Amino acid sequence: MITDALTIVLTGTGLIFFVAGTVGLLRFPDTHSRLHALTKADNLGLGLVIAGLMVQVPSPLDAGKLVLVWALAILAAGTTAQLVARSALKKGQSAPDDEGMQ
Amino acid sequence: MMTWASGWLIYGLTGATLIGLGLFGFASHTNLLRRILAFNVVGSGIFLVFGATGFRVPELGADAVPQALIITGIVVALSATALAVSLITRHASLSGSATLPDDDREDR
Amino acid sequence: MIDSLFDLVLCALIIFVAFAAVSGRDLFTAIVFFIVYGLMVAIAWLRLEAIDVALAEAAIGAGLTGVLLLGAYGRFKNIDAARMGSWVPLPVLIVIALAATGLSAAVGVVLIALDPNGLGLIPAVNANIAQSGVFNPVTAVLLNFRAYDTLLESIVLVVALVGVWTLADNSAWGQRVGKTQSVRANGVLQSFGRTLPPIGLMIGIYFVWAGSSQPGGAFQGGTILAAVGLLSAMAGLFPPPRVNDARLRLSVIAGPILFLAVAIAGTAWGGMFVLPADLAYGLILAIEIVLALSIAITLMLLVLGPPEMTETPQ
Amino acid sequence: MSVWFTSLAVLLLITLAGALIRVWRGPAPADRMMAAQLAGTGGVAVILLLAAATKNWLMLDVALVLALLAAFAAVGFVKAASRNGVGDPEADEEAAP
Repeated sequence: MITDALTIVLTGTGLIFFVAGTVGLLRFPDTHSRLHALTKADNLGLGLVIAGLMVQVPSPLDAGKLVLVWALAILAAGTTAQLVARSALKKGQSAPDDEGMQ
Repeated sequence: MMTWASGWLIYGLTGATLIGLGLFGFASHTNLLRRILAFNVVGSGIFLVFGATGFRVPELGADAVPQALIITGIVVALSATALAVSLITRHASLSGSATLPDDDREDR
Repeated sequence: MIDSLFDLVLCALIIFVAFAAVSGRDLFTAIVFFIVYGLMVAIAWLRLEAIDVALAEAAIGAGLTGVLLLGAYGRFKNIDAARMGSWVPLPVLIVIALAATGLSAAVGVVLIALDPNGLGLIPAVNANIAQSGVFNPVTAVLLNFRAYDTLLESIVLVVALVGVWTLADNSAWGQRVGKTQSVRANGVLQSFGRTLPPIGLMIGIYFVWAGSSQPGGAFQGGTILAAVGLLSAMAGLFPPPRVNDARLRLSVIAGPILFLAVAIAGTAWGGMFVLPADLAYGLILAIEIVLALSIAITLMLLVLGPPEMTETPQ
Repeated sequence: MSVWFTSLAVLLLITLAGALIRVWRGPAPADRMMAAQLAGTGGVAVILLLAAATKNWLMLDVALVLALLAAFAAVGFVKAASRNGVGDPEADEEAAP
């Protein structure tokens, strides 16, 4: 019962962070502030969901997989944010943002 | 009437919609890369229709034969896409165009 | 109730994303939507309890196809906008839209007319799984019951690679595949390219090994290994191999050759691909391991493209 | 608990739809790419919740694959956006001070 309550609180809070990240993504004015908002929110959200599920999984192997998913997600988010931000910065200096190709 | 609420049919009909959407995209663009992309949508729509038919009785789980053929299909679709992308980039580097000669706006 | 709601929301999202991918404003947007599309379809496969397919879709849709299309996009940068293509004329567009709607409707009608209690080949697979040598029915179909398909598929991969390589410029023949990657030494990308492969290698091998009893197998594992190799190459960690490297060519065809050899050896037991039940597990495992390696290398080479090196990497 | 997990997954899918609006609107390619990244992380969370809802923990393997390949699209993107199509933003910074 207590583990279920813990799961509900953690996963529910996780969802709130996902919503916050999406709101930031939609409302913030420019590319770099949007990037800033979202890399924090979605990783916290995923982390909370994973923490909530940790008490539910039946085996240590599954718990290990959950931890690995989070570790990989953080690694990917950090790398992505760095690379995309640098790429966007460069673009901002040399060319207008919206250079769609069709 | 229960069938309308059952999961497999929802996914099957989604697959049917994707086939149409992909066909539309394939024929409506002259950009070759966009055509490849649309073609992949057609492919995954067919896979989804096929896979959904293997899940008509959820109590028994998913039919393994469609699953195996779909996995084969996904890998073949990737290799076909890779070949097509190579053809297109080669064509583009030789002709300076992302479309077939007949579709090139400058040629009309 | 809530399950049906999930299915409906997911399917609506899939259709929206597919629509955006085929009719998005510009090529780049279309590609990004297509990457998201692969993710959504992978979730759909989970809802259909096809975990094996979801694994393949996730690895290929989210990993390899995205990199492939974005790479092609990068090469289209020098094409002037007027030659990037456009929509076909409106009257043609209307005809296409009608035809496409008709096709979708026809497939839909067929689906609705289908026997909702049809069992397909589930009983046949269940009746024979004990003789297949493995416990995962999907692996049993891939490497035993319908091994013909899988053998031909592994050959299709080799043929596609030959096709890609024939597109190389004469001057580039004998060079390394793909373009010379320029990456800052010890930069973000290269550090990432160093960190991920050990984990990816472990996960890929896990899938190949686990495939006999649970979702996974040569294709799913091989695709992940291909993605890991591709990342290392893109991070400039190792120079891509030369097209005329004999070891490379051997590793590309090793899987199909072993597969074919086992198929022919089956004639001793009564026909092509007849695997004796007591040897089936060992044979399937051997094929899986070698095939996964060949698939990994072939897929990586397919995404890297034909050789077009302009300089030798330092 | 199953109903809770599935409900969360539905809400998460709807949140993802919000992120997709940013993919559609852009305006910068980086915006679209980052929104797709958020959709990817959300998709991983949806799969985890589905695994919990159905108690089919083998689904975690799919989440594992998606998390492993989460940065691939971004790597492909910065490569395509770099000057020669095969570099990276840092190498470009060095080449053009």
